[in-house]
Amino acid sequence: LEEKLIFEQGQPGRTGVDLPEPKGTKSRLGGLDRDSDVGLPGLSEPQVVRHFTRLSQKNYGIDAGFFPLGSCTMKHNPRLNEKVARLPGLADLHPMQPESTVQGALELIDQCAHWLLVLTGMPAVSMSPAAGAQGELCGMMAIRAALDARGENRRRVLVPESAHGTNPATAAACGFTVDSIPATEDGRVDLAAFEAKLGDDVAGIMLTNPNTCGLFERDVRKIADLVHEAGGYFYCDGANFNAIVGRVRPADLGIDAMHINLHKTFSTPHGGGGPGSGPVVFSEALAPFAPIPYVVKKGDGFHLVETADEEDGMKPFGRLKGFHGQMGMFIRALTYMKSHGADGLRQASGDAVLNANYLLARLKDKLSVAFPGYCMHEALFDDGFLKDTGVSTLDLAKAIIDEGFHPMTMYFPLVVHGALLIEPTETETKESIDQFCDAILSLVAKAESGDAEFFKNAPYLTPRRRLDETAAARKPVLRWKPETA
Amino acid sequence: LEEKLIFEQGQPGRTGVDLPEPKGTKSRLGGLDRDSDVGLPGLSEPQVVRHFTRLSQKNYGIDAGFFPLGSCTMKHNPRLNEKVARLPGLADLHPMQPESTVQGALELIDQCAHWLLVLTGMPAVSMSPAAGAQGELCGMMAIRAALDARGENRRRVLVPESAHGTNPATAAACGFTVDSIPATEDGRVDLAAFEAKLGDDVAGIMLTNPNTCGLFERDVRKIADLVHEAGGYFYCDGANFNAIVGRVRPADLGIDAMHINLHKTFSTPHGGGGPGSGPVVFSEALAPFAPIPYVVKKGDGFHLVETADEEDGMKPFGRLKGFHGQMGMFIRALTYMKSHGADGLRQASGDAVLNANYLLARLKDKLSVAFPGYCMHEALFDDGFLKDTGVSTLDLAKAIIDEGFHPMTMYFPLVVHGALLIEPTETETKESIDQFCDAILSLVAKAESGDAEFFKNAPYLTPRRRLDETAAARKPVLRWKPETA
Amino acid sequence: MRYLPLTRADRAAMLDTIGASSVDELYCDVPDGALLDAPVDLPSHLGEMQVERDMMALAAKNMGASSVPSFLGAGAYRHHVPATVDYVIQRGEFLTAYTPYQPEIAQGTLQYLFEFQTQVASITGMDVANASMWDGATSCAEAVLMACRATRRKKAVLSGGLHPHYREVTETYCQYSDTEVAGRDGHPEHQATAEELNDLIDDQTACVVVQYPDVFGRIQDHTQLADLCHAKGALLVVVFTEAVAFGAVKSPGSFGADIVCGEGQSIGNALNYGGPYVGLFATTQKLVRQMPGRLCGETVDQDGKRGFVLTLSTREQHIRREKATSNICTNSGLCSLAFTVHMSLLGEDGYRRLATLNHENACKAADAIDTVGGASVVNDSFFNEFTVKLSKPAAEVVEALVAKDVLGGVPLSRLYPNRSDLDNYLLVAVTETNTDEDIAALASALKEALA
Amino acid sequence: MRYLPLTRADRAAMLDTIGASSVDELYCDVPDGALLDAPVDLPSHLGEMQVERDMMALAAKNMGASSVPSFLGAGAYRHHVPATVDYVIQRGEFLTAYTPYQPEIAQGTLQYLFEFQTQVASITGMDVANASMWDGATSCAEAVLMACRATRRKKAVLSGGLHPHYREVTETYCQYSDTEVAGRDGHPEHQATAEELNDLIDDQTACVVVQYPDVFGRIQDHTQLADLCHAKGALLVVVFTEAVAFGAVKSPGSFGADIVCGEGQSIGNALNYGGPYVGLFATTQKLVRQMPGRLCGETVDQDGKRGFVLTLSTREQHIRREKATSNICTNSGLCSLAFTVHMSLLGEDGYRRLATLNHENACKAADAIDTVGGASVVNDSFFNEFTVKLSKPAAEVVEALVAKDVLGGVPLSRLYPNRSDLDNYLLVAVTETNTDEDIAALASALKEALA
Repeated sequence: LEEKLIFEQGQPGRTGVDLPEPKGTKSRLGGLDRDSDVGLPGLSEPQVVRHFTRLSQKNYGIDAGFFPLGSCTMKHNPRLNEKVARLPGLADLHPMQPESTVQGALELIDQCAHWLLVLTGMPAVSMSPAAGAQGELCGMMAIRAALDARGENRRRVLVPESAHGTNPATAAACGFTVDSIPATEDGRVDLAAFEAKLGDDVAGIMLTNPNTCGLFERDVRKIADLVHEAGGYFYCDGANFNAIVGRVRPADLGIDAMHINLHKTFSTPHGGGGPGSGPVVFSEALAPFAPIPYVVKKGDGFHLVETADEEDGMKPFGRLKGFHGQMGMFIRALTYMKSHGADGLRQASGDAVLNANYLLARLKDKLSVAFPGYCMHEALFDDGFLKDTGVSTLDLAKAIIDEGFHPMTMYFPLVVHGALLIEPTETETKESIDQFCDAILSLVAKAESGDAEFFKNAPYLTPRRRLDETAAARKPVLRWKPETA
Repeated sequence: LEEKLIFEQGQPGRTGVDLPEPKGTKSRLGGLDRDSDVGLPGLSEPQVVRHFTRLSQKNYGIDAGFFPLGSCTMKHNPRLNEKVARLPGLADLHPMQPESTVQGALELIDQCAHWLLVLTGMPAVSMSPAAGAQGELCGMMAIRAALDARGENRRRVLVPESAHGTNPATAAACGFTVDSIPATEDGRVDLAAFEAKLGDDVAGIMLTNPNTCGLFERDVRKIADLVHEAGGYFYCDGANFNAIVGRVRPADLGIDAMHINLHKTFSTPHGGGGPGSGPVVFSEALAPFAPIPYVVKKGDGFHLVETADEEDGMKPFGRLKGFHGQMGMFIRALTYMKSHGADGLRQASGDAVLNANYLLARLKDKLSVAFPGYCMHEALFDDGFLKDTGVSTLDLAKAIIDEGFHPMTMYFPLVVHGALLIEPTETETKESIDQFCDAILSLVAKAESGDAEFFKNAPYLTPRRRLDETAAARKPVLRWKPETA
Repeated sequence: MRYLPLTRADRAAMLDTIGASSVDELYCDVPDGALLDAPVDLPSHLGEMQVERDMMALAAKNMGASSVPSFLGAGAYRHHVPATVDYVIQRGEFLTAYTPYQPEIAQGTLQYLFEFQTQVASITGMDVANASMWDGATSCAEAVLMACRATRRKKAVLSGGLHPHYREVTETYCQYSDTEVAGRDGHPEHQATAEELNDLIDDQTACVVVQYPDVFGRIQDHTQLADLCHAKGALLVVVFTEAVAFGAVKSPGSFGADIVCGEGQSIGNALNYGGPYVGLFATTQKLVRQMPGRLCGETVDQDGKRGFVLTLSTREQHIRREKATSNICTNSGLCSLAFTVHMSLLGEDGYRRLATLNHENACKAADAIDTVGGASVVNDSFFNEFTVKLSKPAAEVVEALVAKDVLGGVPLSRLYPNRSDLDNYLLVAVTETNTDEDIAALASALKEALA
Repeated sequence: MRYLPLTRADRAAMLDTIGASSVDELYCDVPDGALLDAPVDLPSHLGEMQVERDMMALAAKNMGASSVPSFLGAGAYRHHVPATVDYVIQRGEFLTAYTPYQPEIAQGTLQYLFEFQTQVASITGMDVANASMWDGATSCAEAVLMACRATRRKKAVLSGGLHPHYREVTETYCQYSDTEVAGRDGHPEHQATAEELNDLIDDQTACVVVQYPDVFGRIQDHTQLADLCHAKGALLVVVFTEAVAFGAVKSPGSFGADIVCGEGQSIGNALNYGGPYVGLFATTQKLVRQMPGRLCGETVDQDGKRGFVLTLSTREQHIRREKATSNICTNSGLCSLAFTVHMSLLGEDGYRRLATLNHENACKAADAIDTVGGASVVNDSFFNEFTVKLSKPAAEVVEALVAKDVLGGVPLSRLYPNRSDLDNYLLVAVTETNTDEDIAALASALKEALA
């Protein structure tokens, strides 16, 4: 049975809610009373439940199976976190309640901040950013503000080629120009090239570490020293912080700012595209520029600073979103951190790295490893092993779907040809990694045997087969419209 | 991917819970400390979530689609009911708490009882029975107790051929013998046959109304009068009460006892096989024999009577279960009743009957209707229309599965050859009934066209195809056992 | 109404197809005067928010067992239920499914039932288990009836250590089937020996029923009793109310029990003020065809793949009618799922550790209570529940504790209202949910109440 | 640890396959001294029950907005969320999915996004909408940046009726991209006319931003302003904070708005102490390729069946890097699902009735407050929120109300800390969740506080 759009299922006069009859009060809407239909369909509650149940059945999630999407860190999302986030004393707080009525909430934010500070070794954190990308914005704006405060007009930001697309986009949004740094043969920043690009117009570097090739930047301290010597700041993209939590403190590497994706690192659910949360830790140098609002201890209680000029020594660069950050995500992340504890978090990052290296070891003879050595939390391959098979990275990934797995990340990072980036995460069993590796290896054997046609048409068993993305983009249909008679 | 049993997925040392380390207190277990393994597998929490998610994906429920299982009343299960049942002030009550700490719970039971009494018009109700079948037991035991109190040794119970299997099983469990009453050509009790069977050894009749053919027993009042004149009692199986709620009060039909399946009538979820709840309403004659415990008003509050001899005039026949009934189901049923209100309940039964008759009207020309006239909440067909096609009722039902629907009830009631009993319920839309009817009609056309082989092998698209039930019963494997080396 | 999708236009069109002029016409078989022409005298429909408020107001009139230190047991136990359990049982594919009579689209339900049966058989130490009963008390009654069928005898001997509700339900079930129920009164300070029970076994005795741990919390070895029963052709039925116990004590199967049954609420299920719960029922391979209730078995499908089906249904009422082994139909499906999920999370290590923690906490509480003047623990042995003798009537003391926001236990007078010799005894249960602060609060409140 | 499945044996076997002697060896690229050899100074792991207790203790230190009469708005509104909504968003297939980059196995997410986009476009009266932004404030900032891109101009005029947070966020986003932000201060007793705003529009003005209803609750027709903007080549951006309002008032699209954006929290989402929320963003067909954020579009699959995909991603950062329309990546997926489900339940009739009920309740509250000495409603028009002038500083009054267990509103001093002329104004929001008793409690508490 195909599932129609709600707009195709509704009937006028049907509804999924029972609301009291209005009394007919004379309206005070300034004469702007709505005088036409909105155009929404009417469905009963059972229809709505069935519709969204059926839609959900067309989705694949971590709960359904192995989801080794590299750089996305699709780890287990505990239900405890969901339960706690729905406690009425937490979910049902209005952001503008008087401070005296939300002391528990402020304490929770402070506790969450404390865990982040201890885990990173950094002195300050802004809890405000709505997601990782806004965290980057937060960090780069703080750098811009610090430069402005120094009266320096540095505008060039160095970004490795392998960076997430958000990095250059963020730098541009802060008025910086982006200068690419090439990678070495072994997938790290080319130190010489980097050093050559330094200069007094350099605002700083945006470096992902562990990087998007799944490798630890060996020279990270040297990079930090060099950029500092050159008068710039070191922004670290913390997207891969999950590989080193509890084992390496970013503060010990010399960074000035780093965002933390709570969903990747502390398992707030990705939810098919958010909500995220991207707190940013700061060095002493950048701490004063952190945006409003922020929580401070005050006497026995907690206080929320909502104005720029309230605290001595603080020079906030502004405000990043309405209200005080993604509270619902702080609750989940704190629940996750407390559940793991210092020992469990350390174990989690170690297991993540162990799982990735195990997968690498099992596949390295058949697939082409992009860079030598151990990886961190994800293993990167290029499409060399598919050469002459007529099968592309994409084809292989689509064939994996039919085996009951979510594909790995494809064609990212861009520094590798036809990249396959595989991140098992720590919550997978050895058995499921073995199953996945067995499936990959048999598909590779199949590809080598010359059955390219099979791959070109995969997947076969999904609710939809390959979709025509070109047609979608050429003449975009972005909404339902009633058929005109 | 096949989903293994948990016993095949576990690893020693793995666990899905974190419990504190025991302190090593010296045990006081009477020397019976467990000295061997239990034999349970160890799974992590992510494994458990994934396992049961995947299992659930092999199930079909009302949420997934049309579920017209006749006599089972698979109507929409509102999530509000689930939410309310989980309020800590209701879910988290211990059954042996002092009365002063559970006044809200007792009031809730009393409210639920009140709705049932008003809807049935009866003077008394026992909330105790754990499910419909125990409700029957409750009703028949009350009859037995009343007869015993009268000093009469009546042991014969009249049961129509079309009755649910629980009816005779219940009568037998109460020490009665069962005497079958035949049905008329139009699917009702044969009044003459019934009258002929009456006598001074007759304890009473167990009659389902509306009956299991989905028909209202036209002569129900005459039946009541006759059985009463003969000195017997009228037990009504209320399994189909949902067809007449808010429109006909059983009290007005002369019944002495009737159980109400809360899941069929008031939408507590069936849950793949329970839990149920089967309150029984009683006439004045039987009321004194209702089992303990029960709630009474006392001053400003409520009191739970837990002993047989506490209340004057009451002669409880005993106790049917531990504690006080299926509280969790009362909460859901009361939430459902309040949501509908008197008007909505009346509408619901009317819509259920309307939907069934619409389905009957749409199918009657192609399928063979078992009995003439309007039906109540379900439409009954026999397999006459499949004659000479080589397709059986079962085959047709299995083919329906592939169309995305749950099959109807098959081969019940037994009074009809190859019965198909279809109950759409009031929560289905006209559109979904139309879809179902279209699918049935096209399958019937296919059957008539002679493609019996197609039907014999249906279903094709399900997680499992037809299962070998004979093999299962011949040499039952009822549990997993470790492979012996 | 939000659950009812038919619109006025739908109704008109449908009546037209049917050829009826009104919905009332469809009720033409209802006798004169019995068809109501207006809603009954009850409130009208309400929106979700209003209903929720109504129900929350009722909830607010209760003292939740988790909101205060709570030590209630006597057949129902407060344990921590992991959030995963509640998530799983709310998934629509489980929640809104029917009994798995169409196995092709019910493998989810069937497979977990098979897992459930294996778990229950494992913890009880028996060969096989069924797919659940309504609760512990009805399981006990069904066990007695089954023993009578299996032995073709008509008498059951119930130990005094059996929970009074279980005894009452068993008596109720037996009273109309010519089955005699014998036994002796229990007492927390006298435990019947195997020999004493043996004296009650005669050649009409189908079974002896003992509870383990018993209702007063005591733990007794029933190996000798099993032998005595078997020597006289009777079955030994072992009943339990606390399924966590078997993580710490020897299984009833190890004694030679023939039927083991009891309450499964402790694993995965909330207190729910007494229901719904889940009856567990296990037996030996030999007796499997005498079992009541549903059974799920392994088989293969048309393509040779492993699958599961309900089996041996020739025992059941829908096939066998008045000759069925029981009239049970709907059982405790979703509660058994909760049990299965929780047990899967626990696993071998978690289950055993949970039991150990319960016992350790109970030891701690027993020691604390023993320091209170006017209170003394009478049990030599116990798992997570024991009986305390007080210097005052326990019901009064419990009320005094409520005033101090402590739910202190179940007075035996609540279970044995006609046994005034038990008025001063209090049954105290302690689980992993009780903190040290809870235990201290109990001891201190007891001290005040008994002063 | 319950989430971590690797056993000691697994780890040993895996290290063996890898050929490493320890997990530490895998971290060999970490600089000397930076690899910690022990856990950091934070507590150890805790069981589910302990964590839950910790978090419940924090929750208990708050006064829940649903536990007392509550009248807080100013950009976040308490509405009743049907139980169905929360059930749907917790289904693992939605909760644990990723951004739908593999459309073959993400049609569930994609189809609801298509439905979401259609719903947002419908209520705003616009041609198209995107698949969500982070919240209303960031949507507003993105709208200004988009207007600058579309017009190739570098100035935005913000009306004084714009929520101060929205203004601050917009200023923050603009400050490093050479975009000038102009505008005037707002005041609850003076509403800027179209002409006054027109004076601020020059040939570098990319857009004028107005809020509708505005932050003080007022409702103004912006048809004339749209015309004035368009005449000067600027765009009109209409911002909203209360998505329920469009069930009662004319849509911004009907004014000729070019971009309509705002907060969607009111539909389907809890208050969550300020986040996560869901930014709505709609525009005209003409401007669609300038939009920030994700877009879901209809297409067909290989077999010709209708399906949905993310589209026009050449606007986005992962393709276009520094030339992207925005750096937004993860948006508010699950919050937009909650919006879609709730909106589907409401439907045309429910949405409009909900709006009417909000307005009627607000009218009732306004009348009740007007009877209180020392308090007067300053709005001529409003939807479900209005400004009250008090005889005392509003912040003090609000604290006095807290003492009476009433959350009485948002003092303007909280939103405008540097505007002492606004100290005596209180913003009061009233929704369908406020009962007559709530309103009476507010009026009576206000009376006492102002006496």
